[in-house]
Amino acid sequence: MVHSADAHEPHIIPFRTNLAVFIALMVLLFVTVGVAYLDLGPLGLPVALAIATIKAALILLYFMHIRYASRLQWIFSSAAFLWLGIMILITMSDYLSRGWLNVDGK
Amino acid sequence: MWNFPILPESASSVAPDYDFAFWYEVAVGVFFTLFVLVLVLGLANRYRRGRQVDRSHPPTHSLKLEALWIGVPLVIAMSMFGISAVLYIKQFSPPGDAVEIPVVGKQWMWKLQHPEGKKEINELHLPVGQAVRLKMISQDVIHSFFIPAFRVKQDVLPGRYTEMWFRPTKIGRYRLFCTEYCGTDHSVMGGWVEVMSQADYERWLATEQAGESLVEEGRRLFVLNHCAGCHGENATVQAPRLEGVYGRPVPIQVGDRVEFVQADDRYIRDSILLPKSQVVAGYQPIMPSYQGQLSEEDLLKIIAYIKAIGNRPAPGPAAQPQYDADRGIQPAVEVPGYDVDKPPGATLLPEQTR
Amino acid sequence: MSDHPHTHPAGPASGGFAPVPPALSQTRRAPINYLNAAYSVRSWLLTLDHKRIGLLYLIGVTFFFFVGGVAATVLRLELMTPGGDVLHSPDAYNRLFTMHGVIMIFFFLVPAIPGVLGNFLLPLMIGARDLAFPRLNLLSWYIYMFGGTAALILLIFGGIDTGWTFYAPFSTTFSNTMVLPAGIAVFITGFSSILTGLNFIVTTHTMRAPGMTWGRLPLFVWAHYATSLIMILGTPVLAIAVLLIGLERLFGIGIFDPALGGDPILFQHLFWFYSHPAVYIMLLPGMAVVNEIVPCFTRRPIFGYKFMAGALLAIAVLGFLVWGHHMFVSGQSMYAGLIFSFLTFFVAVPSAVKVFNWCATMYKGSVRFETPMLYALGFIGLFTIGGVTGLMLGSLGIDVHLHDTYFVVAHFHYIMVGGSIMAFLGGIHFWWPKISGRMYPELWGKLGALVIFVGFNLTFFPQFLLGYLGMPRRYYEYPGEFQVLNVMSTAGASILAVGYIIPLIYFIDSLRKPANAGRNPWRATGLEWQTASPPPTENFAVAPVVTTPPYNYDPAEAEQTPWNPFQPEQEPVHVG
Amino acid sequence: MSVESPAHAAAHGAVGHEPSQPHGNGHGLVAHQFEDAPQQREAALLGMWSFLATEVLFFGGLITAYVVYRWKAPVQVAVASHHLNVALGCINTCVLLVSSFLVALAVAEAHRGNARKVVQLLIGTIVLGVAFLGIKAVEWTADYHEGLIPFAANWQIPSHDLEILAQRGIDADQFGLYKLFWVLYFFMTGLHGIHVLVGLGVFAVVAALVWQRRRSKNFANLVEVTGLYWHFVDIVWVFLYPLLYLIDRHGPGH
Repeated sequence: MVHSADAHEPHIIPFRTNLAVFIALMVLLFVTVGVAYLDLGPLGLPVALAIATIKAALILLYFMHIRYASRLQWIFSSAAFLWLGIMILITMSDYLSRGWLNVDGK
Repeated sequence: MWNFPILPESASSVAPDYDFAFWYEVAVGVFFTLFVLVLVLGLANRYRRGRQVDRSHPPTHSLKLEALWIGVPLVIAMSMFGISAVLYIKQFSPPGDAVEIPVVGKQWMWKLQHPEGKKEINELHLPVGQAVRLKMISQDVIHSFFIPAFRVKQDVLPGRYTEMWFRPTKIGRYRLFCTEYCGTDHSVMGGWVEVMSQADYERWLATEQAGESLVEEGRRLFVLNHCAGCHGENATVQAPRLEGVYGRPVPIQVGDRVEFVQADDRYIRDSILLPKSQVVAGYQPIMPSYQGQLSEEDLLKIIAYIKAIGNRPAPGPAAQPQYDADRGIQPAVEVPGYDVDKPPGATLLPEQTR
Repeated sequence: MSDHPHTHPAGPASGGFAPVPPALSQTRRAPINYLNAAYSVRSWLLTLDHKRIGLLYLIGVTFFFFVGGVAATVLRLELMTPGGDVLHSPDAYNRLFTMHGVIMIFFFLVPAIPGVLGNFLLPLMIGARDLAFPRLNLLSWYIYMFGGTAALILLIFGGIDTGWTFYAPFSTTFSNTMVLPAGIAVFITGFSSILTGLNFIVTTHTMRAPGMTWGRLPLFVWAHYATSLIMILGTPVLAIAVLLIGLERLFGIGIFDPALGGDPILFQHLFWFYSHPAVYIMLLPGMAVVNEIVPCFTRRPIFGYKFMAGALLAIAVLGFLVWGHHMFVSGQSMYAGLIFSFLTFFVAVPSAVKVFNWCATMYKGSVRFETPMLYALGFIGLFTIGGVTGLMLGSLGIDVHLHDTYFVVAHFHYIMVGGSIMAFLGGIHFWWPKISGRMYPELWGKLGALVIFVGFNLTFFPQFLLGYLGMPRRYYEYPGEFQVLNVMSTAGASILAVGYIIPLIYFIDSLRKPANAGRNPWRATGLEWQTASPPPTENFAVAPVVTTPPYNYDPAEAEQTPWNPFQPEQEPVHVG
Repeated sequence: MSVESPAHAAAHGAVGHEPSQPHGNGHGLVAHQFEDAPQQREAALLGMWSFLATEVLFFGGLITAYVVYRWKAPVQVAVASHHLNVALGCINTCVLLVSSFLVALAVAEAHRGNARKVVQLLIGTIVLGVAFLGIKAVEWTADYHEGLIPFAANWQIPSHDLEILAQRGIDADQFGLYKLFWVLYFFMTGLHGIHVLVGLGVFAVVAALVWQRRRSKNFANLVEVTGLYWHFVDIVWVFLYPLLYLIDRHGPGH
């Protein structure tokens, strides 16, 4: 029987950790709103996405116990985002490379 | 009844290359299938129950064998990929001398028109040996222009030009199909491509009532729809002259920067349907939109006309705005004409709506 | 539990068959099993037992197979003549081929093997009492049947004429058939596939019997694990694509309609992101069945177990990178086409590995040719033809001529009918004694397999030629020069139809006979063959502990032992 | 694979487990198909994670459409998105983050077994969820009055945007690209809103169940699994907010 360490004695996250993560999330929220009002030019989107990814990672690791959970849950959660990346990346490879050839429709 | 064809005719310049690649892949396929067949039947027969044969210590794994039948199929697969990729690039790289024929796909018919002006429905008469480049668009759903004898096919999309080329090499009558499901009469939306000798083709051109050529018809539409009123010679309204414009970069004002966009079919079609987008720098967006008034065929004719006057020398400087690197766009003023072909620092906008 | 390979536990029968623990005192009365545990309709419709849900799926799947089959027969009759002489209207034909496509794919091929054999056997093979979430399992059957009946009613009362691919802008603006209800039915049925996949993944991870390490899992379980990965990661994208088509029709907005600012190619990307992996959802369970049949009927451990398991996962993962090879001539850019074609050739390698490993499994085996083995050999042969023609369609230049012609129709029928359905029938024959406790008639079995094999090839091989000649697919009327090949195809289709009716008849007929097939007629080594057949509701009288590697057969010993699977077991063993 | 019946199993007789009655073993009830509680908990968590994977890809389809559309018409997206109220969006994000925080505390309390605190925290989460939907309703009615709902009858492109776009050399209703932003905006936030609504319903049921099982303390798994779902809904909004609301907010004319 495969038992992950976590399953025996579910890890209880202390209040302090939860609070610290929550505060970090709120700070990052105001950072991302603030950044949006700066003129970063083409960097605007990547920075916004980076901050959003950090916030998502915080929620995943602490609020969703991934940090203390078995490697299996770690793989399950990251696989979904990896597939989303595959879909967006390869679909965009079609749109970005249109018109390179000066042949309509190719 | 029994003289039905097994193999399609090979009647275009790319067909022999296609057939070579096709039969190579069929050969690989047949080889693998026979190999598996022989392997299975041989082993099954040799080791069937009841035969006295050595069955001691059956091997259950062998890295060498696994590497063999991963490596060999991969190498053969890459060769198939290489050959077919080269063929694909050849199938979609039109030569310079190709005659351009606009094709409009509409629910359940093909409308084609020769440069000389002759219009055809579901039929295409072509001189042998002359490369043809089809510029295709659909008025409703996705269709697909397919001529099996030429081994070429390209989906025809609504709202976007797609292109296909071939060079017929054999005189004859070849079938044309629509191969992207498009509704009720998808199966009858086809016809014929008639490849004739050059003489027959000219005789055919002459016999039918000699309609106006594509360019003349385009010019007639250009006048009929009051385009000439603004873009013509004695235009009172301040609009860019269209001589010498086709295929060259056109300066447009985007915010405070001036960018250049290639004046190709897409740009002209967009400018006719949605004139207030990508206006030429130095002009006001006053042109009315022709959305809904011009059919796809008329658009193609007007574009053909603008393309024809595209190689006329640029007109006198009077009507052209002067673009100067440091002083930016100047309104049209008496200044020697600027050189359309080599504008400084041309940054082409990405082809967004392609 | 040390892993000591090739031990031969003492026991009369060969093939690593352990002595049956004298668990149940088998009295004269028929032992309690999952079939005779309860007879009320309520006990069947509200069952949580994975075996009964497997049978419920079998009934639903068989029903939809024959509905789709009737549609196929009428299509082939229509195509016997160049003109429209059977249906007399292109609209009827368009609705019919769409019905054939939708029913066969969403309501037979995707749920068949995982729903019937996967549900029934997965817990048995890993030594569990049931799947991880039995209630979810029953829910997925109800969702499947609800979606199925909804689609059937809708197809009868108007049907849809967009083809199973729902391409925009035809499906969003130009088709005035019931596309929105059909989209909702497909959307709902998608959840049945998702929930089944979810159930299999969690069960495989958490509920394996002690000693059942990943290295000892039967390849059947590996294959269903890989299939479940695709079900989980692919089906939601089809759900959102079909939902957007429905919303477009409802609100008249244009995400995919170019006249309203959308892009039809975007729909094709979202659709094929699911639909290519979906063909592996239909194929991998077929490979699962063949992985079990071949070692049992060659009395030999499978060749290259690690590579076989790895190949299954590789197919599932790489399957997600290649969807663009359906769109080479659709206006997708040339560079994207190059990327997709390049990756498509990598997906072909694991399939080749599997075929060669199956062949190598016969080396030094003791091969016998009962019906399941005939179906497995049929699968290997026809799947190879399907695979190589798939390679041709995956190569850029060749696909330009062959795209959307009957070559494509022949290719995917070789994979689906020659592969998946052959494997499904082989699996039903192989595990019928375990499911029903009875054997099927062997001679009829072999006859049925032969008829199906001949009928299948006569139906679909001419279509390869039609494809190369350039006959497009989904054509109601076609030029006269294609008629002879179409007549051959229709002749083949009638033979195939007869071929499929034969197993239906003798399987139902076999239920009349007494359930005396015995615990393990094929002397197979799977855990499912260690328990009674039909198995008790809680699967194993005693929780099994696994000590030996999978497919622990020995061909030399198999030669000595008598082999008569069809001879009913004598009186049930009396133990005080 | 042969089976050796373990010695102890044979020793205490042959009768296997009674079918389908959950057998308790102290920590809480374990369904018949599981051996013990840790296995059941691991299965529940993996089950929810697999379901969340499907949700990621379900939203992923919409996000792919949004990415493609934003690449095709960046200027229209920027101009249209300036109609969205950043402040309300920010408040909404705070509301969801606080609710996520409460759920995290609820899960911790659930493992400690004090049902009263868990129920209080869950009720707090439900209140915040309703607040979130309330703010969304406020935003949408404002959009309705401005005529920005594409499938409503009173859809019209605000004149303010027409000038900005024309000034930037773009014809606002060029092929309806401007309108597409609002279509995608309402689809994404609508789908997210439905998931919030479903989350509230589930939390209400879970709170009732926790209160019902407060003595047997058999609710830790239940709360943890539903907590995972709620955190996922929060993560979706964490991505939606910058993608939809905060685009080129610095530019002129916003």
